[in-house]
Formats: sequence, structure tokens, C-alpha cells
Amino acid sequence: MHHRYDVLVVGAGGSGLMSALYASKNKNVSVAVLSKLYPTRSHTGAAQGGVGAALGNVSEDHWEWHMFDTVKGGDYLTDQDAAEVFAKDVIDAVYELEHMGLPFSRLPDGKIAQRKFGGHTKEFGKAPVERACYAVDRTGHMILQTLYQQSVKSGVTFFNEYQVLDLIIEDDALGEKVCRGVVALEISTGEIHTFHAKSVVLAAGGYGRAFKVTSNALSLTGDLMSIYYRKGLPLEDLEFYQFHPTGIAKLGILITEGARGEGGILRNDSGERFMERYAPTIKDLAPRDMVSRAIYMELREGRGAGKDKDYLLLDLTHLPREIVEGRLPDITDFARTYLGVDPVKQPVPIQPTAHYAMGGIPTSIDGEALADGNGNLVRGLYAAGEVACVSLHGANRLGTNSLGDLIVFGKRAGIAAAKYAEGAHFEELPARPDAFAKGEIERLKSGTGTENAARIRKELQETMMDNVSIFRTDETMSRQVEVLKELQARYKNVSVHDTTARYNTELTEALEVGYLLDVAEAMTASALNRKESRGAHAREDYPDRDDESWLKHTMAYRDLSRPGNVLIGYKPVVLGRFEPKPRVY
Amino acid sequence: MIRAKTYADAKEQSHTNAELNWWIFMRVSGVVLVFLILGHLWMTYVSVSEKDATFTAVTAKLADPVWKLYDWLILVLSLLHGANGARYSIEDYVRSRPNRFWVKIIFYAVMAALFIFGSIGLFTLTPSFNK
Amino acid sequence: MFVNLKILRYNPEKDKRPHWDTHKVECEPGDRVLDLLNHVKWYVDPTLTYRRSCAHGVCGSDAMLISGRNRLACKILVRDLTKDGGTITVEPIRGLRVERDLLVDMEPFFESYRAVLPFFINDEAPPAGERLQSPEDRERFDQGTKCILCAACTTSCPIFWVNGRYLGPAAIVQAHRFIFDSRDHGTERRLNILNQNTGVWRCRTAYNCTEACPREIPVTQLIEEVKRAVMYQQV
Amino acid sequence: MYRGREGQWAWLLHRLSGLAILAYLSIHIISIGSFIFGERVYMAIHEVYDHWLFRLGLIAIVAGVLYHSFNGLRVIVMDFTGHGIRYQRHLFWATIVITLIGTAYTAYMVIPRVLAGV
Ligand SMILES: Cc1cc2nc3c(=O)[nH]c(=O)nc-3n(C[C@H](O)[C@H](O)[C@H](O)COP(=O)(O)OP(=O)(O)OC[C@H]3O[C@@H](n4cnc5c(N)ncnc54)[C@H](O)[C@@H]3O)c2cc1C
Ligand code: HEM
Ligand code: SF4
Ligand code: F3S
Ligand code: FES
Repeated sequence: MHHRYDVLVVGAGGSGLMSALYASKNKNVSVAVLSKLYPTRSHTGAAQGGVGAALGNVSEDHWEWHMFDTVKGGDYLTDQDAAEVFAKDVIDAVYELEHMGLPFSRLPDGKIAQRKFGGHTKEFGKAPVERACYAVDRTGHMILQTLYQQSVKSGVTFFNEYQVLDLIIEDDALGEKVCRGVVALEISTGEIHTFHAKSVVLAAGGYGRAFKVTSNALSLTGDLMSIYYRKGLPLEDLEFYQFHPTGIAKLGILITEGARGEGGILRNDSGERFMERYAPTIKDLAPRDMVSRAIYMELREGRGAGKDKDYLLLDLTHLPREIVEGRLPDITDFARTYLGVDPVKQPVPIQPTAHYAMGGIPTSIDGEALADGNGNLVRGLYAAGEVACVSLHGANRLGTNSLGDLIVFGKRAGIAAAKYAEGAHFEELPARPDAFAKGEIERLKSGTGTENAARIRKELQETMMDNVSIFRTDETMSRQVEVLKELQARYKNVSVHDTTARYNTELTEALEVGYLLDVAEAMTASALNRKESRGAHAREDYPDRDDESWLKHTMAYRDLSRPGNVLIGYKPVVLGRFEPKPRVY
Repeated sequence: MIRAKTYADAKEQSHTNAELNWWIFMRVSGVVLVFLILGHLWMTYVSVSEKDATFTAVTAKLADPVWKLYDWLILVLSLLHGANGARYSIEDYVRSRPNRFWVKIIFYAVMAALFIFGSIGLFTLTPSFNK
Repeated sequence: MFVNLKILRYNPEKDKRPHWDTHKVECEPGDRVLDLLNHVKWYVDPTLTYRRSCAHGVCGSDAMLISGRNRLACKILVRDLTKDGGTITVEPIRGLRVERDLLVDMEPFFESYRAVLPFFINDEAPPAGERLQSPEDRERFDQGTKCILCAACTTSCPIFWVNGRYLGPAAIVQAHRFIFDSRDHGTERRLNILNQNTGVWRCRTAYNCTEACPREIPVTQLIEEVKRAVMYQQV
Repeated sequence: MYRGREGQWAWLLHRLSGLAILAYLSIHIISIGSFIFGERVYMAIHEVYDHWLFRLGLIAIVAGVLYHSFNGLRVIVMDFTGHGIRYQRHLFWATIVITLIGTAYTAYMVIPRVLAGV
């Protein structure tokens, strides 16, 4: 089947829906959204704690403070032009969400309620400030629902349960790369569709499923990052992957930082509030990378709780029941359901969990996808949300800044894509645009290999967790490079047994394993290459930040002539208002 | 919004208070029927024998206008209440639209016949009738 | 421990009618049923088909009929269903066409959702900041905002099983969320829709929806509130 | 069978009892109304009614009416008060208890008469 839309959005999470809504405000273009999940199943719905914006509803706040926190939180790898646009625009974006009906929690005076969150401070780091606008502990759920509701209202066209398999990117006469559409599998029928478009917005989310313990959905497998990378196009700053300090032990299900924002305390086996030793000023509300490292240190030094001493405790027992059940009802429910622990009475076992990709498809502040580190674009291609790297989050994202990222840059990308499409024409498709996708499926379905994709994924997740996690060394990462080469080789021997066309989820999962392997490859290479510690990238063999040689973004390219080999390039950091300083809290 | 594709769909979606009114009626008639029916059962079945419901006994009782009205109220309310209740069931279980239509028509006809038959009985009756 | 996982399988491309498949699965008491399904899919029979995503009860993908009741496979643990050596049955939710194994056609469900105008309606020009709303007014419609559109309620309703034209509890919960939002102006239109033959009046207060809701939304209560709202509006 | 709880069974019994009563009511109207055709016709029908099986069957109808009435009241209470919903399970069990007691009393009154043939 063949379709034609002026603007195509891939992904229906917060960023995808935001793009689609704003693109479709431009009445001169047709817009469609493709998503491998029903829109409301997207993982934006799992976000709990809040969206950061300097509304100042509870106490004085300014966008400059927010910008500063973002830059400092990102360990100065944040591009300051992006941070400035973000900190200013997110205020209006939050009001816009409210105008769309989003049911924020309220203060007694009727304004949007706000609470404290890790790394968000007043007066450039003096003390924590209430900046996270929240809707109970379901902020992401409300954003996703509200945006979907508005899409229904404005009649956005959806192609649900369509899994994108390929981007159609060709060189034009001048050698510039141009995106002309996408190829997708209709999961319900097994049919391959070609979508011809003037501009495409990628909003396909992260790849947490590369790790064993993660807060991410089973469907977050880095598909579009990988597809981009397979074309020889760069992925930016992949070495920066955030581990959230408080995942439910073993399961990885997230317990929002809002729990600490409301007064929760982290304790080790002996009940000590250990964060006092690591971040004396803001203690439990230090940025995530620091808290996660502190937890690892505690575990490593044998101060973990439980019989295997492999987890720590999040203590909410000193808080009134109304706060715990009233402001954190979902996580109370998670702890009760999955652990049989009542957070009102007992501390909750926690461990760091793979959470968020700071890196991704490099873009300009209007979401335009970059083809290299020199500012060349892939014309007609845009990206936003977790799949993209603006780079707002630098080396470490602050809590609540991702939802803000979705609504600010999702909107910008949608507007820019629509504007571009308005003035562009449909560029000719190659002769057989779906050849690659069909070939890939053909190979999997007719192969005689004996490898099981699920086993490969399991090994990938376990080795990534061991070798490229919170602390890294040359040794562990070099080992992982070899592991990945072996897994890639084995992946070539995967075959899909299910011959059915309709809802062939064995096939879609096998494809996803392929994406995970590629993203892991780029990530490991980027991490091995960066010989310093910054933000979420903590190397034991290079424990210090080194602005002299490493204040720059990594651009990882697949070496198309030598598979398995990754080429590293760089891109300068946009500096500005805030000079890099040591990062202490 | 589900767009009506046929006349029947459109009619179903048109805005009337029929369902609301029936819903209220079910409740009001229900409350009244509790007294009427439980009373009726007590008086004619539990406290006295079925054997006693002879022709003479029944006709004698119904000669009294108060009982006439009592029984007629039961007749009207429970037929309406029961018929509407049965309509709920028909609409739930009879899936195809033409079948549903015919089942309902036939069912309403039967209910109407019962009502007419019962009413004629009640109101044409005099103790001397047909002696 | 071991449990017998009994799954109702149906692949319309191959099977004439649904049939049961049983797998003996090793597991922990704290495992989710979704973990068991994943185990079977990944290591035993890859053709097993179902939807899933978040794996912790927030995305609404995996409502199934598990051991006789509608639940999310990712939110029900083995220990809550059976003991060592026991049996867990898994079937697709009822009242929607089975596409394959545990996966059903959700389109009719979303069609009912869209029918109640499930979006904020207020055409007045918004203020520069937020519209104000008191915490009490916000609380009034809180329950409905929790809904994840999993369809566990609608497909547990005995009326919906036999009468697919009934909009169903999930759609009414969505309507409730807006009807009782002090900022919204679409109440009258929504109440008119729910006053139709296919609306709230089909509910016979069977409470299966309330029991099934994984988000612990008091669904029946919300439906009753909407019934009264319709009544007061018309009277 | 779906493993619903009290609410589901309450509804199912309500529907079945309602339909059963309607069916009985229809027969009842015909049989009682038959007196317009004269005593002979009426009594001929009445004879059949007098059969012990019918008389015992009527106990079941009483049970149905009791259940339907009190559950009907339960439904009404739920429709108009929040308490009704909160205590719907208790109300269901109360309905069952009332139905059982009422039915037992009816049986206690009727069965001896049936056995004695009066
Ligand atoms: C548990 C949890 C809690 C969080 N809490 C917070 C918080 O409190 N505050 C905050 O700011 N951030 C939070 N985050 C981070 C934030 O929620 C995510 O980064 C963000 O929601 C990502 O949104 P997205 O739109 O980029 O992608 P997603 O919401 O993940 O959506 C991805 C979309 O892409 C589609 N897709 C993917 N691959 C394909 C393909 N191949 N073909 C077609 N479609 C595809 C999917 O169907 C989906 O619709 C949290 C994250 C998690 C996991
Ligand atoms: C005695 C007192 C009665 C009371 C209090 C009562 C009450 C009710 C109520 C409130 C309903 C609506 C149920 C709902 O909406 O879920 C109802 C339904 C019904 N009633 Fe009655 N009723 C009584 C007598 C009768 C009688 C005498 C009949 C038969 C002739 C009858 C037949 C029905 C039927 C068939 C239904 C539909 C059931 C359903 O759709 O589930 N009822 N009743
Ligand atoms: S009301 Fe509950 S059961 Fe129904 S769709 Fe919403 S979350 Fe699921
Ligand atoms: S199960 Fe159905 S009948 Fe009403 S109370 Fe729930 S919608
Ligand atoms: S997988 Fe998301 S609700 Fe179960």
C-alpha cells in the first residue's frame, strides 16, 4: 500500500502527539501519525513526578534559574541555546496544556500545584525550589491522555499498530540528504506500507530495554535511532544514559523522584541517611547521576539491605499517610502490588534502574535532524522527545525536564515540519522504496538459523547492565564491544518460526532485538571513547571531568564498510550565559 | 462520535428522554408494586389456600371496586414494568436488527392482548354475570 | 514452584476454533502472569500472541480474562491466583473480536470512547496563566482521570458481552471525567449522548466493571453519578 | 462462567426472577381472567392449578417475587444514594436472607395444606 501525507509523525507519545497537534494547526498541510502502539499505550504515560516550569506558584522562581539548573545538571554539556529556549518556552507550554484541560493538581488558591525535584534550585543553587508542576503522581499519564484527547478532537489521522521499519533517505542532486518518507509494517495484517511524505518527525522514544533492570516499557527498543544509525548518520552523546536511583528492587519499576520531593529519605542497611555524605546541601534531592552513584558505592561497600545486600531503602514512613497515599497513590500501589510492602509503614527496597537516554538523533533547536557535526541537515527530517538530542539534557537530565522537552521541542518540531512541508514538493521515491524492509523480513522469516532472538536480547541486557552501567572502565567496555560483535553475528542466524501474516509479534520482537543491538553498539563505542567522567558517564579509570579535551558532543557513526566498527566524530557545545564550573551540590 | 449509517441508527441516536423516563418508571412502579404484589400474594396465597380461589370467591372479591382497582393497578403496573424489563432483555440478547424488531412487535402485541383481556375481565364483571 | 498455564489459543489463519494449550512453567510466587506469558513466548512457543508494553499496569495493553476474571496480566501475581502445582487460565477479554490468541480488536472499544466527546471543551479565550480550579473541584473528577483505557471494565460487563451497542463503562468513565470538570463546557452535549438508548441506561449495576478495574476506579459509582446528572438535567 | 462477585449474581437473579414473574403473570391473567367465559371454563383451568406440583411451584414464584422486590429496592437505593453503592454487597446478602426467610415461611404455610389436600 502506498500513502501520501505532507507531514508524517512517527510515534504517538508526548512528543509525537505534540508535533502532530501543532503541525495540524497549519491548515495547508495534511498530517498523519504512525505508532507501533495505540497512542495511549506510549510510555509517556508512565511518567509520574511532574513537568518542570518556573511558574513560581509556590515560591519565587525564574526561567534563568531553571536554565542554570538544567545546564549545571547536564554537567555543562548542555547546549545553552537549547536550554534558554526551553526554560522560557516551557512556562507557556505548561499553561497551554492546562488550557487543553490537563487536570493538574491544585494549590488552595486554585493555581497549578508544584513540588520540589532533584537538582531544581533557587538563586543558582542555593536551595531546592518547587518547580515540578504535577498531577498527583500521574503527570505523564495526564499529558498523554490530554494530548490524545485533543488529537481526537481535532481529527488527527492515526495509523495505529504500524511499526516503522525504514526511513527513505536519499541524496539529492547536490549531494544533500533528503528524507522522503517511511516504510512501515501494518502489524494487524503483515502488510508493508510505503508512506510518501514531505517531512517526517521522529518521536519514537528511548531504548531502556537494552538493559536488564529498566523503568522502560518492553516496546522501548530504540527503533528509529537504530534505523538512522544504519544509514551512516550520527547518533549524538549516546554514552550518557541515565540510571534513575529509585527503581523497585529487581523489577526496575520506577518510584518517582517526587517521593523524595515530598520528603522521602534514602537509607542504607544501618538506617543511615547516606546522601548527607555525598551531597551535603541538597542531600536526597541531588541530581540522579549523583544519587545513583552514591547508591552503587553504598552497595559496593556492603551497606546494602536484604540477605544478598543488593538493595537500599526509600523511607517514607515518617510522612503522614495522607501525603503518601494522597500525593503518591500510584507508587504506593506499585509497592503494595509488586513487593507486598506498604510504604506508609515499611521502607521500600530500591535499586538504580536504567531510565533515560540523554543522547539520540542530533537536532537543531527546531528539531531538524543533523547529518553530521558540521551543521548539515537531513532535509525534511525532524526529531523530538527522547529519541532526539537537542542537546538540552547534556550529560545528565534533571527530573521533570523530559516532559518539558516533549512539549517544547515536540511543538517546535511539529511547527517547523509543517512549515517546511508547506513550501516543499513531494520528492521522487526510489524505484522500490520498501525493498530493504521486505528483504529484512524475508531473511528473518525464511531463514534456517537456529538462534533465538529472545536469548540474544537477554544476554545483551545482562551484559550491558554489567559492563556499561553506572560505573565504567576501559576493561568492562572493551569486553562489551566483543560481546556485542558476537551477539551481532549470532543475530544474523535468527529465524522467525511464526509464518502467520497477522499480528506476527515474534517477527516484530525479532526486529526490535536487531535495533537494540545496534544502539548498544553505538553507545558502547561512544562510552569507551570518552575518557573522562561527566554527568551520567562515570569512568573509574578517568574519574574527573576534563573540559580541556572533552567539552564536546560525541557523534557516533556506523562504519558502513566495516560492520561492527564505529566511527567517532564531534560537535562543539554551545556555551553562553553560564561558564562551566565544578558541579557540587 | 459514532455516525449513524442507517435510519434506524439515527433514530437510536436521536435525543429523546424515552430511556430516562422508562428508567424512572421502573423505579416508581417497583416501589408501588412491592406493596401491591406482596400484599396480593399474602392475601390470596400464603394466608389462604389455593383451593379457596374458587369461581365464587374470586368473583365475589372482585365485585368490590376497591379490589377491582387494586388488581387493575397490579395488572397495569406489572405489565408495563415487566414488559419494559423484558424489552431490556430483548434488546440485549436479540442481536440482529430485523429479528429484534419482529420479536419486539410480537411481544408487545402479546402484552397488549393480555392487558385488554385482563381489563375486560375486571370491568365487565358483575357477581351475577353469566349465572 | 510450578504452575500450569492454560491458554486459550486461536489463530484464524490456521484454526477452525479456539483450543486450550497448557504449559508447565517454572516461576516464583511474586512473578506477574505477564512474566509467565513472556517466558512461554520467548523460550517455548514464539507464536503466542498478546499485547503488552509497560509491564507495570499503566499503559492498558494487556487486559485478559485470567482465572475467570478480567485483569492486567502485568498486575496480577502468581501468588494471588494459585499455589505450587496449581493452574492459571488465560483467555482473551470477551465481547470484542479475537484477532489472534489473547489479542482482540479494540476498534469498537475506541469507537465508543470517541462517541462521548472525550476531550476538553471550552471555547472561551483562556487567561494568560492557568484557569483556576479549587482543589475540591479538582478532586470531584479525579477518579475518572486515572483510566488507562484497558477495556477490562467494558469487557467484563455482562450487558456488553451480549449487546455490543452499549457504549460501556469505560466510555462513561471518560465522559464523567469531563462532565464533572468545573472548567469544561461540553456537559450538556455529553449528557445528551449518554441519554441515548446506547448510553448509561443500559447499565444494570452488575459491578463487574468496578471489580475488574485495575486502577481501582469506582466505575459503577461514576456511572450512577452520570445517570443522576442526566436525570437532573432533563427534569 | 465469569467469576463475577455479588453484583453480577444479583443482576442475573434479578433478570431471571423478573422474566419468570412476567411469565407467571401472563398465565395468571389468562387463568383468572378466564372467569369471563363462565364457571365451567374457569374451574377446569383452576383444577390444573390445584395440582400439587403447581402449588409447590408457586413457592418458587414467591421466592422470585421476594428476591426481585427486595433487590429492586436495593437497586433503587444504589441509584439514589452513595451508601447504596458502598454497601451493595451487604444489601445483596440482606436480600438473600429476606428471600430465604420469606420463602421458608411460605413453604411452612403452604406445604402442610398441600399434603393435607386442602
Ligand atoms: C517510568 C518513567 C517515569 C518518568 N517520569 C518522568 C517525569 O516525572 N518527568 C519527566 O520529565 N520525565 C519523566 N520520564 C521520562 C519521559 O517520560 C520520557 O522520556 C518521555 O515520555 C518520552 O516521550 P516520547 O514522546 O519521546 O516517547 P514515548 O512516549 O516513549 O513514545 C514513543 C512512541 O513511539 C512509537 N514507536 C516507537 N518505535 C516505533 C516504530 N518502530 N514504529 C512506529 N512507532 C514507534 C511508540 O508506539 C510510541 O507511541 C519518565 C520515564 C519513565 C520511563
Ligand atoms: C414487586 C416489586 C418490584 C420491584 C421493587 C421491582 C423493581 C425493579 C427494578 C428497580 C428494576 C430495574 C432494574 C435495573 O434497572 O437494573 C426491575 C426490572 C425488572 N422487573 Fe421488576 N420490580 C418489581 C416487580 C416486578 C414484576 C411483578 C415483574 C414482572 C411482571 C417484574 C419484572 C421485571 C423485569 C423483567 C425487569 C428487567 C430486569 C433486567 O433488565 O435486568 N418486576 N424491577
Ligand atoms: S475504567 Fe478502569 S477498567 Fe475501565 S478502561 Fe479505565 S482503567 Fe480500564
Ligand atoms: S458491569 Fe456493566 S452493568 Fe453497569 S455496573 Fe458495570 S457497566
Ligand atoms: S503491559 Fe502496560 S498495562 Fe500491562
